[in-house]
This record gives sequence, structure tokens and C-alpha cells, in this order.
Amino acid sequence: MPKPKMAFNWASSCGGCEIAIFELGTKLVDVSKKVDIVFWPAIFDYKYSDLEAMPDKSIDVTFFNGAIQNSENEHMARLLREKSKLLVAFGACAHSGGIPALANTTTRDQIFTSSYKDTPTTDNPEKVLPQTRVQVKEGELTIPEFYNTVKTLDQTVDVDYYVPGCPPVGEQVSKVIDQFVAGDLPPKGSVLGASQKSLCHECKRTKTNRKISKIVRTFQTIPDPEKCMLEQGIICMGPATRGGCGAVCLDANMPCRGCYGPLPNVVDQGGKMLSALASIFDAESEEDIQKLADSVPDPIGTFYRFSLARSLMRRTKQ
Amino acid sequence: MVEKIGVYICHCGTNIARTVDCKAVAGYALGLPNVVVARDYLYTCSDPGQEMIKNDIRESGLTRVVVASCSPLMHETTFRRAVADAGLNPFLFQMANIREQCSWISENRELATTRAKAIVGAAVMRVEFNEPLEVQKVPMNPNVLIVGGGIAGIEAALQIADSGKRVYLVEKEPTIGGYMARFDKTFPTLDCAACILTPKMVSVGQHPNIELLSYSDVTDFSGYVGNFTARIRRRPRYVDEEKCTGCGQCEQKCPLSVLSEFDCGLGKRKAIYRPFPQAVPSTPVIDREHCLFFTKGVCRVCEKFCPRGAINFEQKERFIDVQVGSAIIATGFDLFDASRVKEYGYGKFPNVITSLEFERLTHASGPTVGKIVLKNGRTPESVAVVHCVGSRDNNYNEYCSRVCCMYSLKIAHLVREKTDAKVYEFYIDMRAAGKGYEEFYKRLLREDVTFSRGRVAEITDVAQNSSENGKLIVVAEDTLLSIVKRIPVDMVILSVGLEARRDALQVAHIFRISRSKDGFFLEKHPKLAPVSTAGDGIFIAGSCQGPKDIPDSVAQGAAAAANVLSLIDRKEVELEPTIALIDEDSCSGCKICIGLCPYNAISFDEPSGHAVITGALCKGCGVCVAACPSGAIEQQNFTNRQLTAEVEAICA
Amino acid sequence: MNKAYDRSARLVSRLLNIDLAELDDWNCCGASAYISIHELKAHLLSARNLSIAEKKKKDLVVVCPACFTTLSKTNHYLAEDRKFRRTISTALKSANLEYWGGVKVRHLLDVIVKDIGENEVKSRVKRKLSGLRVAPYYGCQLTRPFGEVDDTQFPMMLDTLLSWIGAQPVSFPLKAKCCGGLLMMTSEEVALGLNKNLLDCAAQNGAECIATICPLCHMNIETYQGDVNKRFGTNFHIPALYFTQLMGLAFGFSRKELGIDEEMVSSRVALEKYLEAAS
Amino acid sequence: MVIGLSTRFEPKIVGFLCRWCAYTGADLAGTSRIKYPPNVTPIRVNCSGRVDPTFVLKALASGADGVLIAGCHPGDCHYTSGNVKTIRRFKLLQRMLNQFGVEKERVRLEWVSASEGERYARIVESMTKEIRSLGPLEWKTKVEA
Repeated sequence: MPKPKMAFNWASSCGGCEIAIFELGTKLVDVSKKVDIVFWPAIFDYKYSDLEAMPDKSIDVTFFNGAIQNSENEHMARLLREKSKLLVAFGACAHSGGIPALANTTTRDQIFTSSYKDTPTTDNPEKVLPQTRVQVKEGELTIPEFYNTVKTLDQTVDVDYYVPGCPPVGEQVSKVIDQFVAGDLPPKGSVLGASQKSLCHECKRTKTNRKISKIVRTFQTIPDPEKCMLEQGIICMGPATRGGCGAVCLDANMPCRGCYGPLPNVVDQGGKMLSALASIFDAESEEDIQKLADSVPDPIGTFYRFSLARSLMRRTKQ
Repeated sequence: MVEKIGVYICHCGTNIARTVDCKAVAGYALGLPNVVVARDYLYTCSDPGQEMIKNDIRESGLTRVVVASCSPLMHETTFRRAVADAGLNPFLFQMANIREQCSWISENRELATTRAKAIVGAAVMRVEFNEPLEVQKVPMNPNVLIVGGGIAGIEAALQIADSGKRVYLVEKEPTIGGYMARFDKTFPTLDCAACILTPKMVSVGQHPNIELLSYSDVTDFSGYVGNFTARIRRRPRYVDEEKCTGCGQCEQKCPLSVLSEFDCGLGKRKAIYRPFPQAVPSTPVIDREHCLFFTKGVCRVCEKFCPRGAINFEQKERFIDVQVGSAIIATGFDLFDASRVKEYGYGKFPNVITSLEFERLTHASGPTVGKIVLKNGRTPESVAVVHCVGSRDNNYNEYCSRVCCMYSLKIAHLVREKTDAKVYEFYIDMRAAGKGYEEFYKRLLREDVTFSRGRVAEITDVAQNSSENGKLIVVAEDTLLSIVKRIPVDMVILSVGLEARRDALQVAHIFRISRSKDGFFLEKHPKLAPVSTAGDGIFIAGSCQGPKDIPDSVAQGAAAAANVLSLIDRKEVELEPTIALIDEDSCSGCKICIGLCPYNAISFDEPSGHAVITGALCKGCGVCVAACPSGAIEQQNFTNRQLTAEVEAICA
Repeated sequence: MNKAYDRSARLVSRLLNIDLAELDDWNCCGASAYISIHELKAHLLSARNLSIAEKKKKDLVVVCPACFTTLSKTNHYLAEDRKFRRTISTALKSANLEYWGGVKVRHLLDVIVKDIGENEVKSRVKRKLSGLRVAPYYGCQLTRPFGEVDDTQFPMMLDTLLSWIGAQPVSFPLKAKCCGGLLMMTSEEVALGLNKNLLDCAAQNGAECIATICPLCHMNIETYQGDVNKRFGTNFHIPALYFTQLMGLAFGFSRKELGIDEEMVSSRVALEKYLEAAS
Repeated sequence: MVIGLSTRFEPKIVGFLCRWCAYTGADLAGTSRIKYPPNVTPIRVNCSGRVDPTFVLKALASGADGVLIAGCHPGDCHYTSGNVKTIRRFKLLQRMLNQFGVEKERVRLEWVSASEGERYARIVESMTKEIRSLGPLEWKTKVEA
């Protein structure tokens, strides 16, 4: 039996997902014995033409990390979809937009202005902004078009499986790869490498008094490592976030930021967390409630840190 | 399985059809997914209308039914029953309200029809996700709580107790009897209030099935229909009800007299007192505010003279819990505070009095032993009766207090009967709707009473001529003559209106009753369910629902009793299955929901690590469902899928 | 004599640090004959004043209760009646004006009693009007119809103010009753009767003078006192003084500044002991 | 130019009405034949506390121009304090919607008792008017694109 063919790709992301795969360490050697890695731009030099030359559906499974933020991301997504039997959205960005999708709270113009004009370290006296095409004497140069709205992989092409996390924890990655090698797969559309229950299920902190009387930010305090973050006033996305990571952030005494995305019965992770959090506000009068609500920093950034592209609203109005 | 949905668009005669194109809506419905039957019909709630639905279920094999007609508050039960008759689970039925919130609010046929389509569309999309539900039955506790011992509460208590059921009658005052006990005669028959009321009060006091809890109030009321728990505060009387025989020795010997509330401050009572001689229970109460022992630490005369050793200064407030299956709230009314109408000078002119003060004056056992006298002891030579004080007045209460016209006529009659005084009645309209009422008005017209139509502008002591000197001058336009009259009189009686009690809001909160705009308790339906409330098993009777005279209050007391008895006789009550359920496989034990339930229905099961809902305690508000960050809690018949389907249909 | 009201009001206000600025190009409020003949036009006149005041971003303070009521009514109707609002704004627009409902209409008495307050007023008193028995007369318009300023039937504001300056407000049950108003011109018989009731009531309660807040009331009381005496065979001699004149007196202004000798029913006797000190 | 009825923008508003107060109040408006714009399509819930903020987001993202949540007055909640939870969620949601760029007039939390038919009608009327002047939201087609 021929070894299954596997591919990895990196779109709009930080590269952490690639590191997550390296984290497999020596296990990676075992993997490479079981599979043929036919495409992995982070490791080997590949040209588009190499990929284009492959017959359709010749790759058994592609792990695609990163969100879709420019035309190159999109092109690669479409190409890999054509060439792959199974396409896996790997990591929070591909799954739900991730950090790049926070760009959806602003616009392309604002991003360009900020990046190419306003930042103090920018040296751009002519105020040149990126152009998709530019004529130089050697000929025409092109760069990909930067999109106004960041999308998830499945908002661009059909996706078979999801592996959430920023990045997915090594242990889960290895399990997922084993699953593919063994061909032991759940129905299409499933989330792999994560739990069916929220992070609270695996969090060891004690939960006693579900009430929040003030909001505290992480830099303002050193949390009690035994007590639930929420009960200390620190917004922890754990209740609305899939477990499976092993509560690693909480072990480091930091609250969950929500990278594993919404729970199976939940459509919109941020909306649900907002509801849960507000429900346990320890305030009865409108003024007190308003005060507490006003003290929640940056609601979109807090509740949709990793899932804005996947949320119901997807982006802000321009 | 693909659902087969039947949709029925009701014309409701012309109520809906006038502004909604029912045919078009039915046509639209037929185009919706899985709709196999869509019909419009003149009166869907009629027998043939219901038959039509049943037939379609049987013959076309409908698995879901939508009726678009009136509000579900009106006919949801009717159609659920019809659907169940045809063998379909009643919760597979969905009602779409295209009357109260569609056809009746618009005159634009095009817009109303569009709106009706949206409403029907939402119901059709939702009904897809409706699930068959079983109605839970729980035993009905036959005990009944009645709050308020006025005539309405007394009537209800006796009716229920006579049928062999146990009644807890809670009264705030030291005695039952309410306002009626303070009246002299009653209109239009002029029979004496005490003669008809006191026998009933005595029956209440002696009835083996009635536990009378006077000088007490309800502080908490929890549970659900069939199984309520009422917490009752028993204020200390400082007299042992068991030992006291009601001999009255203590009252006679008590050295301290204070103004009597029962007599509107016109007479005196002792610091240990019964509000009036026929009080039930006959046990007196010590007024802690004034009693010399409580204020100065000396006296104890009552204790010394009590032949039974019933005085107990050590008595403390205590709370008792009683279990009941239903409750009747008959807390009555407050009188309008006449001093609010400054131009009538109540509180400034001693001889301007309220109608209740007049009742006490003319009452045979009142402070003047029934003599109608001025503050200086003289008999008045002229008396004015001013109607609608605080009623039918945008500055105070917009509504008509209903009883004032008739009691004002009674006052006029009593003044004429007992004195030679000239009597003037100032009225806006004479409202004499009731059996024998118009006849009573006619009788008064013949009793030489002067009627002047028009609202009184002011009552003043500023005289303009010698005939007005030393008199109270009633200034009013006579709208029949179109002149302003100035009538000098000796005494003015203000016919004050009835208002919701000052503690009505508190009572409403305890029993979770809504109130209408004017502050009175809101009935479930103004015509068809006048003594029911939105809360199952909780009924209202008498003037706490709105101003009422004695016959109406008695009728409501009896009606509430009948409602309660019918409930008790069913032995079981059905609970709405719209409760919340936790999917244990999805619950991650984050405990967000635990503290949110006002009924403590959610607990945490430590061994299994997930939350548990006790179905019987859940009232189905859905607060926990909206809060659950795992989406592990669902509310039956209000699932996320059902509500989202409605949202999607409306926004489509 | 209305000049006296104007002068004394300005003097008193300045002393109490009430910054009064005369409205540019103001017009009649519409109370006079307009409102009974063409109500809308009256409100339009008021709306114009309000619109000018709004531009200045100031509250509109008036001393005449008729102006006060008309301006207040206009404000109320504009807030409540959409059709009315549309009509008024169309009309204003034709004069390049607009009004957004942002002006509070105040009567000077209300401002002094509620905003300035007891301590400030008392601290300015140089000569207490001790023992001066004054009938506080509010007239019919200050509190009606809205009753926002004080009780509609029995207001107390002026009573309070008079006591702050040491005077003795007498019981005056007719304090908010009609003075006869414009009926003096159309139905003198009725108006004189009403006027007589007021004087009667003041006299019976021992008032030495009547404190007024309304120029029309003021005029009726003093100008027609002779006619009342003639018609009813009475012998009233009760001077009327604006409340600001009495305040000014207590604050130590001279009678000339306050226009105190200009009244038609002389206040000499009543004010004798205070005037000496003041002038 | 005269703008005809059919061309006038008719806001699509989703209403979440609690069964005990707001829905009954809305029924009363109908029973009293009070006329108001038919732009709110009601969804009946037992308590405003059942309204998951996600429903509001869902409605706006699916094409609603506005969302009305109406419940019992504070202190009058049939379930004691369900509406307090609604206020808590609504206040936080309002802040987030503001970030999303949804004008505050589009999403309202109102209290309507069972006897306030007139009040309900006036709320719907003012809300419809305000949203009409804001124009359509068209989240799917305009914002996300």
C-alpha cells in the first residue's frame, strides 16, 4: 500500500502552527516514515508550478493553517482544495480567523495608512502605498491583493475537518495525524484534536461563587492559581471555549483567550461568552450594571480574539 | 422524515380579513418548505374550523400544524386540544398571532399583509423544530390561602370552607370586616351594614375549616400552582388568642385613650383595644406605639385585671409557613387622600369631611352615636356633598370610582332623614347603573335634595356678602344653567374615590401579579377571566382589581372561590412543559448557571461534574439557557433552534 | 409704573448676580389679544422669542406671568404636538429661524426663590421689612395650567420670599384668583367685582400692601381702586408694590431707584418707617 | 418628488417580547385598536431573560434593520429578576454593538407592562421612525462584502 500523501500550507498566520508541527520532535521522523510529505513551503522550496502540476485529488490530506487575508491566500486555498482529497483547517486562523481576523475591526485603508504612513518608525516620505501592479523598466511587478475582510478557510473553500488552537497543542496534533494515517475519521465537518466540552471541564481551579463584582486585567494582579479566573474578576474565555489544550494557559496563571473556538452547540463564541459573563455580573441597578459593562475592555477583542471571522457579525461596519 | 405542515389562516370574520389579504397569505404559506396544506377560513376556532384541521391531520397525515389567527393567549389551548384530538402531540402545533399584533394595529392592507406573511413564515419555520412534549401532572394541594378579610375575602373563605376545604385567611388589621364594617347603611336598600356583615364575620371566626390569621401579612409566596408555600408574619398582639375570652375588662381598665383609626380619628379608643365591639377575632390588641408599659415601662393594668392571664408583653413577631395549592388575593383599596385637592380645603376647614368620616358620624355605634353634627357640636343646617373627589380628574385618577354616586345619594338620604338640613349634591354625571340604583336616585330626587350638575371649583371661607359669613362656600358651575353658583353651607362631605392600596406594588411582587395603569391588580382577561391572574392558581377578588361596590365584591369573592374549587376538584394540575433541561454530555460544569435561577432549581452534582435542573422547580424563564456558554441547556418549546428559525424567517 | 418693575427687577437681579441680558429684537409674547383671537399666531410670536433665546444658549427669564405662561405653553405644545411643531418650524423657517426646544422659560420669582435661595437673599438684606403686613398676590397665570413652578391653587413661593426679607405675609386665600384682567376693558362690572374681592380679602386679613408679580394685576389693583370704592361704597387704600420693589427696599436701594413714589395708591403710610432709612 | 408608500424604506425589526408583560401589552395595543407601524415582527419568549445576545447578533447579521427586546418593568418580572439579567447582557452587548458600528437606535431594550398597550405602540412607532431615518442596515450585503 502506498504511503498517504500529505501537504502543509501556511496562509495568513504567524507561523506558530508550523512550530506546533515541529514540536512533534522525533515523532516527526515516525510520521515521515508513514506518510509522504509532498508540499511544505515552510520547510522545502516549492513553486506554484510544482503544485499546479500535481494531478487533482492526488494529495490525501492537506493541513492548511492561516486565515485568508489576500488573493495569494485564496489562490493557494483553491489550488490545494483541487489537489487534495481532504482539506483540514489547521489552527485558529484557518478555523475561525484567529488574530489576523481582528483586522476586521478596521479597514484595508486604515491598515495601510497606519502601516505605511502613520507609525513613527515608517520612513515613507512619498507616502507610497502597496499597489497590486507596478510597472518598472524590467516589466510589470505584481503582489497579491490585500483584502478588506479576513475570512476563514471554510468561507473560501469547502473544508473537511478542523483542528483548532493557537496553535494546536503538540499532543493533539500527533493524535490527529495518527487518525489520518489510520483512516479513523469522524463525519465530515468535525472538529478534531479538541474536546467536546469546555475548558472548564479540564481546568483544575476551584469554582465556588459565580459572581463578578469588578473586572480586573491581567497586568493589574497576580491571580490566585487555585481559584477560577472569573471569580477573581479576570475575563477567562474558558467557559465558552472548547477544551483539549489541557488548560495550558491557566497552568501558566493566565486566563484562556478562547483560541480553541466555540463549543459544538454554539454558533457564536463571543456572543455566548458575553452572555455568560454579563449574566454573573454582581450588580442589580442599571447604573451599577452600566459601570461593570463599561469596565470590560474592548468587547470585540476580548470575546472574539480568535473567532471574529467565524462570528455572526464577522466584521465591523465601515 | 420530511414534515408535513398544515397552515390555517383565519379571517376572524372581518377582524383579520379587513386589513390582511388572507388568501394571499395562505398562498404564500403553501409556497413555504414542507407546507402541504394551506387554507384560509372564516372562523378557524369554530367547530367546523377545528374539524377541518382534524380532518387534514387524519387524511393528509399532517405532522405539524400552524394556525394564524388571534393571540395565543386567546386560543392556543383551543387549538392544542383540537390537534391532540386528532392524535397529534399538542406541542407540534404553533400559533401565529396575526390579529392583535397585525390586523388590528394597521390600516394599510399592503403592509399588514406583508407583516402577516412574516409572522406566518416565522411560525412555519419554527414548527419544523417543535418537538412532542408531555405535560407533567402534579397533585393539587386542596388548601387555600386568602389574603384580605374584607367582604370579598370573607365571602370566598366561607364558600371554600363550606365545601370542606381548608382556608388560611390572612388579615393585616386586628379584625376582619374591612371597610364594610365601618359603614352605616348600604345603598340602595339601606339595610344596615353591620346587620348583614357581622353574621358572616362570626361564621368565619367559628368555622372549623378556616384558620383566621389576623394582624398578620404574607411576606413570601413561592412554588407553583398546586404547591405553593406562603410565609406569614404574625405580628404580636401581646394578648394570647387562646386564653382571651374577649370579656373587655382590659379595655375598660386601660388608662390611656388615643384617637381611633377605625373612627377616622373622630372618636377614641384605648391603648389595648378592639377596633369595634363586634370585631372578629374578639381578642384585643395592644398598641405598642402608645401603651404606657411599652413607652414608659409602667402600668400593666390590663395584665392585672385580665381574669384569664391572657396578657403577654413578651410576645414576639413570628413567621409561619403554610402549604396551599391556590390563593385568592382580596386586599381591597385605599381611599383617595382628600387633602391632595387643595382647593377643597380638607384638613384646613374642620367641617369639610370625607364620606368615610360621615359614615362614622352617622353610625349608631360611632363617636357621636349616630348624630350628624358639626365640629362645634351643632347640627348642620345645610350640607353639600361633592362627588368625584380624586376621580374622573386628570390631576389625580382618570377612572370613575363607581361607588361614589350611589353612596353620595345614601349620604343625602341619611342627612335628610336625621336632620332638617338642606342638602346639595354636586355631581358631574349621575352614575346609577345597578339593580335598584336608578330607582334609588329617583327616590332621592323626591326627597327634596338639590342636585347641581358640574364639578366643584373650590370650597372657600372667603365670604363675599353677609349671607356667606361664617359659612363654607361651595363654588361650582351649574352646567345645566350655565351659571357659577356660590352655595354657603355648614358642612361639606367629600365623596372620595377608591385607589389601589399603597402596598399594592409590594403585594404584586410577592404574588407576581401584574398591575394595570391605575395600580390595581390586573386580571387575566377583562371579560372572560375577571378573577384570574396571569399566574396559574392565583386569583383576585374585590376592589384590589378596581373599584367595586359590595354586591360586585361579594360576586367576585364567590367567583374566585368557584375557580379555586374547580381547580381543587381536578385533583391534579398540569405544568407547562416549557422547562429547561441540561444535556449532561455537553455540560462542562462551568457553574455559570447555578446562581442565576431565582427558584434554586439548578444544583451541581459534584460526582458527575455537571449541573442538574429539578424539573418541578423550574418555571421556564430561560435565563439559564441564554447564559449557558456551552449551549448545554435547552428550554423545551423555546429551543435555540426554534427561536433561531423564527429569527431567520423574519429576516429572510 | 411698569418702569418701576423693570428698574427694580434689574437692580435686584444685578445684586443677586443674576446675569440678565435683554433679548435682541424681542417681540410681544402673544399673550395680549392675539391668543384669544388667533392662538397659533400667539404661539408663533412666542416661538420667535424662544428661537432667539436658543441662539444665545440661555434660559429665558421673564417677569410677567402672562409672558411666562404663553412661552411655557408654546414650549409644551412644541414638545408634545407633532403637527404643531411642523407648522411652527415652517413659519420660523420663513424668517430664517429655527427652534429645537432647548430653552427653559423661567419667572424671575422662581429663579430667586429656587436658584438663588434663602441664604443669598437674606445676606443681602440691609433693612428688614419687619412687621410689614403684605398680601402676597400671585395672580392667575404663574402656576396655571402646568403647576410646574408651585401649587396651582395655593402657591407659597412669594410668601416664603417675603418672609426672607423680614416682611410678614398675611393669609391671603385669594392669592391665585383672577384680578379681572382684560375684562376691565370689556366687562368692567365683572372685573371690578373680582378686584373688590381681592381688596376685601387683603383688608380683612390686615394687609398694609399687596405684593404683586404681574404688571396687569398691579395695574388693575391700583388704577381701579378708586372705581371700586366708588362703585361699592368702600374705602380701600391698599397700595400695590412689585415684589422686586419690596426686595429692593430691603436691600437698601433708594425709593427713587425703585420708583416707589410713582404708584397711584400711595405707599407712603405703609412704608414710612422703611423709607426713611432707605432714602 | 412624492415618495410613494411602496418605495419608502420599511425597516424590518425583530421583536423579542416576554409573554407576561410585553407580549400582553402588545396584544392590548391591538385590542384597543391603537394604530402603529407594523414593522416589528414579534417572537414570544417566556422572559426577556431568555433572549440570548446571540439572537440579536443573528438577527442583525441575517438582515434585520433593528431588534427590540421588551420585558416587564424592573421589579415587575414574572420570574423575579429575569429582566435584570437582560439588562446586564444588554448593557455589555450595547457596547459591543457600538464597536461593530451598529447605531444604538437599532437595538433597544424597553419595558412594557401588560397594561401599557399605548406605550408599546409608541415605542414601536419611534423605533421604526428612527431606523427609517438611519436607513437599511443590510449587514450581509453591504458590511460583510
